[in-house]
Amino acid sequence: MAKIDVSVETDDQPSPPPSHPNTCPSCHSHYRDDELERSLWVCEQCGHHFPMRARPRIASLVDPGSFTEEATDLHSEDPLGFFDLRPYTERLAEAEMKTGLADALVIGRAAIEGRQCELAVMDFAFMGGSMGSVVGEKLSRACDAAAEAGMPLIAVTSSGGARMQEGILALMQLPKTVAAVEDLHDSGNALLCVMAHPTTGGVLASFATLGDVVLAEPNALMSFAGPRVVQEITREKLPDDFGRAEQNLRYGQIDAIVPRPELRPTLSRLLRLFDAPE
Amino acid sequence: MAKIDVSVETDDQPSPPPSHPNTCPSCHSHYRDDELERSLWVCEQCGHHFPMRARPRIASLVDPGSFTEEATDLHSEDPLGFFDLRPYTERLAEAEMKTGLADALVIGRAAIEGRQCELAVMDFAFMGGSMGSVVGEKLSRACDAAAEAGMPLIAVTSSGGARMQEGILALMQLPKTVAAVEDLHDSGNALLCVMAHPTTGGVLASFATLGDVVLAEPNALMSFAGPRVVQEITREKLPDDFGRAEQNLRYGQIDAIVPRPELRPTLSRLLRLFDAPE
Amino acid sequence: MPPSEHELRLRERLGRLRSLPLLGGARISGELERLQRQIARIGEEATDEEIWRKVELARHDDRPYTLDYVERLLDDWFELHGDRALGDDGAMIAGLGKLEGRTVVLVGQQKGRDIHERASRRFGMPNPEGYRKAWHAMELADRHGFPVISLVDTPGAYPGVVAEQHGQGAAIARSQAVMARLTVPAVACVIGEGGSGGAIALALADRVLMQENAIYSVISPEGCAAILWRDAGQAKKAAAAFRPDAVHCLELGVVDEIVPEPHGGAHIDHDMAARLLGHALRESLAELDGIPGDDLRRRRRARFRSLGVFA
Amino acid sequence: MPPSEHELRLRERLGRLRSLPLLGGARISGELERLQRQIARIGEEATDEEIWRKVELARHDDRPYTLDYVERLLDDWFELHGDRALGDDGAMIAGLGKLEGRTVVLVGQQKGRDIHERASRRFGMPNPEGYRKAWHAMELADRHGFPVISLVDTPGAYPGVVAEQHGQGAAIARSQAVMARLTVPAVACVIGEGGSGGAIALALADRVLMQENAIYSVISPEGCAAILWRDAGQAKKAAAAFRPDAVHCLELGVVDEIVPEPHGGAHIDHDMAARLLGHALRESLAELDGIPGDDLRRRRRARFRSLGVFA
Ligand SMILES: [Zn+2]
Ligand SMILES: [Zn+2]
Repeated sequence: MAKIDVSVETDDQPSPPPSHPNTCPSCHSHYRDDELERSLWVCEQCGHHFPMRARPRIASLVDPGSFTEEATDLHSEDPLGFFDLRPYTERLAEAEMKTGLADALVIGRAAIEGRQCELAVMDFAFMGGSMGSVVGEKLSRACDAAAEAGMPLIAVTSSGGARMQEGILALMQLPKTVAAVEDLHDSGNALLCVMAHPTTGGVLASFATLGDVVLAEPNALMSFAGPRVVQEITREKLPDDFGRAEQNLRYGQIDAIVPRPELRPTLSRLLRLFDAPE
Repeated sequence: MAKIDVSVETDDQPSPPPSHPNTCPSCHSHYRDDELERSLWVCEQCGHHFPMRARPRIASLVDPGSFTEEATDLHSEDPLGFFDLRPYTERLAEAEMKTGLADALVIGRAAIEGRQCELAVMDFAFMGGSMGSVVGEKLSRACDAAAEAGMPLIAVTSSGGARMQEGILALMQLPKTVAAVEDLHDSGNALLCVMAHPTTGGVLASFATLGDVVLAEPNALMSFAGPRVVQEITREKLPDDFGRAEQNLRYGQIDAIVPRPELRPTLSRLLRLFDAPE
Repeated sequence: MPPSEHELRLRERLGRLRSLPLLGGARISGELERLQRQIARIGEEATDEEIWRKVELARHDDRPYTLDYVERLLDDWFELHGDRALGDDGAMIAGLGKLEGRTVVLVGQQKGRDIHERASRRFGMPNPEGYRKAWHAMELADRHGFPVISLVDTPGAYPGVVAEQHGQGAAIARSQAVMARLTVPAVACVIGEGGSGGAIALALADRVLMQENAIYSVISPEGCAAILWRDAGQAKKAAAAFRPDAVHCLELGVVDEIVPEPHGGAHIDHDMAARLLGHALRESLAELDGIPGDDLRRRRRARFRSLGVFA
Repeated sequence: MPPSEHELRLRERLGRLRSLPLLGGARISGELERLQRQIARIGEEATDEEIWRKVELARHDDRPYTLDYVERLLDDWFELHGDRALGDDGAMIAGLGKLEGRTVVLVGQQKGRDIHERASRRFGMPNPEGYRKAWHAMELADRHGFPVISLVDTPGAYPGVVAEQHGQGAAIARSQAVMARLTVPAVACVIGEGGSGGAIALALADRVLMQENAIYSVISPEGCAAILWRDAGQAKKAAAAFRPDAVHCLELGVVDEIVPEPHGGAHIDHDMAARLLGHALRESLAELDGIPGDDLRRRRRARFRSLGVFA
């Protein structure tokens, strides 16, 4: 039995990289940037959901001009002085350059079809959406902001898991976010989760699955252990939809699969149901 | 699809009757009454647990002389004027004659190895241990008695389910006993359940499975629907240990299988663990 | 039997009802009056033929099912799926919706309309996953202060090998326990077949309603007949013996109110049936408004703990 | 490196520790002192070799497992089986016992001693059923006011197809949520491998202890090496990079106290290891005595919410 742990896969790529990021890995249709943007990064031929960055995601969900970002000043430290192929600090700087984000989570206040909510949206492009101290802290603050303002928190996840480079402190972001969600629940406010491809490891094993309502995008991978690890340990042939949203729905793990174009109206409906303030 | 409901089997026989009640249906050893009494109605050859009546059961569990019976005066009414092959009132009278009991449940205060508890023991010989208004009321009172005295309630079950002859009021004994158990739990006191063969239908689907600790005797049948009904509806071949204690343990439904001779020391240990008063 | 004799027996029953312990506990005198009016409205006790007619109506292929009412009564319906453990049981519906502007959680068994759906919904007979889905939704309701509405329509819990392995009995017990703990208002209505444990799992509510042509019973007529006479064909005789009709359940205090159906039965006019049901649900919820959660829970438990007849 | 330099670095770290937000929240100054004493006792920071030695000791075949401690520390032990849903996971232990006369609920992963037991206990890697069993036992503890002790010893949650289908991630999350809600004292101790999510599922406690030669990490050294260098053989290098040893965890505020082991490691003397662990558990429980449940819960959440380093 291998001693390989399985909760973390921080590769930057959720799946084998396609020849070009604008080529659909499923049906090989190719799109221009503006076409993808118009279609919310959904392949118009086959429905494949391309990865969606945090800022366009927010823009696609909220009422224009309604988003006020919070905790923009938080940056990761390097508590371990971690060095693998490159120093962690260098990786952080590079990710910030590449994404224009301070870390893998953006939080803030927003309105959707006139209903207010707190919003927390992950960005896989920032170090594989991995959860370190900053993601944990921002998610916690988003819980508190929602609790204090008396409105639901909507979390859109996309993550390879805990951020290895922060070592055991990254693991501590699991109980940290769970504790924050429980504080939110005690305040009587809802957590609404939307899992985008992929939501794995430590994020799946903490706040992402604790939503009052749990949604997923079509074909999103939502497994605690990655397929590669499971394959390696069990030596079994994996089912075709291993860990995918469809399998999770069949096995009762989520409430609904919502295609991206329906996400905004669905969340709007949920905000009405959870009596979010207007 | 047959419209046959499945929660009730009030046959007086838990399994095909053996040639003689003192003959082991498993290994066909035959015992004298006094031999069975000495062995607590367990076959010394093969370990088969014969049915055990309520009074000897109580005597086998409690400290000598410590049992004080409660609610001895409760008798069933006949709210429906129910008549099948014979009037329900006649069946009741016959059962009382046969068993010396007023109904299928005996309750009272007792001590086990010096620790006090409330005790509720069913008797399958009284109309198949079926649960009507009297069983429901006595179980409820036992919950209250335990709550008031601040001690655990030990329930030993053996029942074919709800008592059909009391119609819908028999079904109402399920929520009635569940509500009573929740009152007991709110008082901070424990329910310890021991399921003897058979515990099926409405008793399984109410207080018997709500114990803080759930024990079963070896090979006890514990299924909501009887094997015959399941066979009839699904047309599948049933597994050999369908609904038996062993299957229930494997599937995580109970905490332990306790052979009858170990039951008294086990309950004594649990009373110590749940801080029953001395 | 001439109507006057029926009338007499009915009055006599009502008289008995007043003194029975089963009307003690949480019930208040104002309710007895409503009950009296209801009995008067229904008019007379059902004959054996009429009881059997109700069994047939309760099982009518065109009778509105849970989702038919959801569609007509709730805005912004959002269905919750899955038990967060093992599966998503099509025989059980759970979801959130707005009942006249107020968010409620609705749970209920769901029969299938066509052959395919009937199989996938297992004829409205839930597995343990179904009950787990329902209690998960009810716990959500409790967390957020949403009232719970449950619509009961099942021949019974599914009697399958795997259902037993996964703890069918315990699931039914636990579902009742969750309802016994709720601190939000809960209203149940038997809208078709209220079959045994599979039904009571969703019916430990503050108010239990029953549609005019629904049935509610400890065992199906066929099951009863099979046990008593070893002949499921004697179902009619069995039904006459234990009387699963709404009036009888009302008389026994098992249900609090009978919800009228369109003339001829709910299957004749789904829209009208939904309007009548919606009215009754809203009225019941209004009665429960403003009662503190602890009181609700205490009264709910007391209501069920008072049921039973003994000497 | 000469000891004096170690000493310096250690002092410097301790100094930093005092000002870091990760020591804010529930931690009080008395604890800093204890922490200081502990660091002084351990003496100096581990070298790469020493860290790897701890990884080996934490995984030592003869190291005492959960049931070895149960046997030595608890009277009247009664093991609870099953998750009341689906199965009884041998990789997880749950039960009731008396710790010096006081009833506690103990949960913990369990590795196997021989080949057969190793397979049946899946090398201490629980399935969702295991976590469900644990949280069922912890909810029992909460109902009855029994403190919870959890012993953490797992390479990680089991990475199986069926485990994923049954919601491994959600089970780990839910287990933490149950611990975050407890109103009874909870003390966790990492007694061997504290592997990632599989470990933290049982470690959201009021006090988190760690044995001297245990390891606690976000990922196994092999897993880390496989990702970083595509070579699991680089495990030693990986371990040196993220330092899963107890002193480092203590310095980061991730654990509150290091539990000493017999000289040479816990595997040398199970009885002595159990005595030392028992002492630490009782001391931690004593510190939590008398704190109202709501306060316990609030402080427990605050403790974990304070963990993390950012600017
Ligand atoms: Zn495509
Ligand atoms: Zn024998």
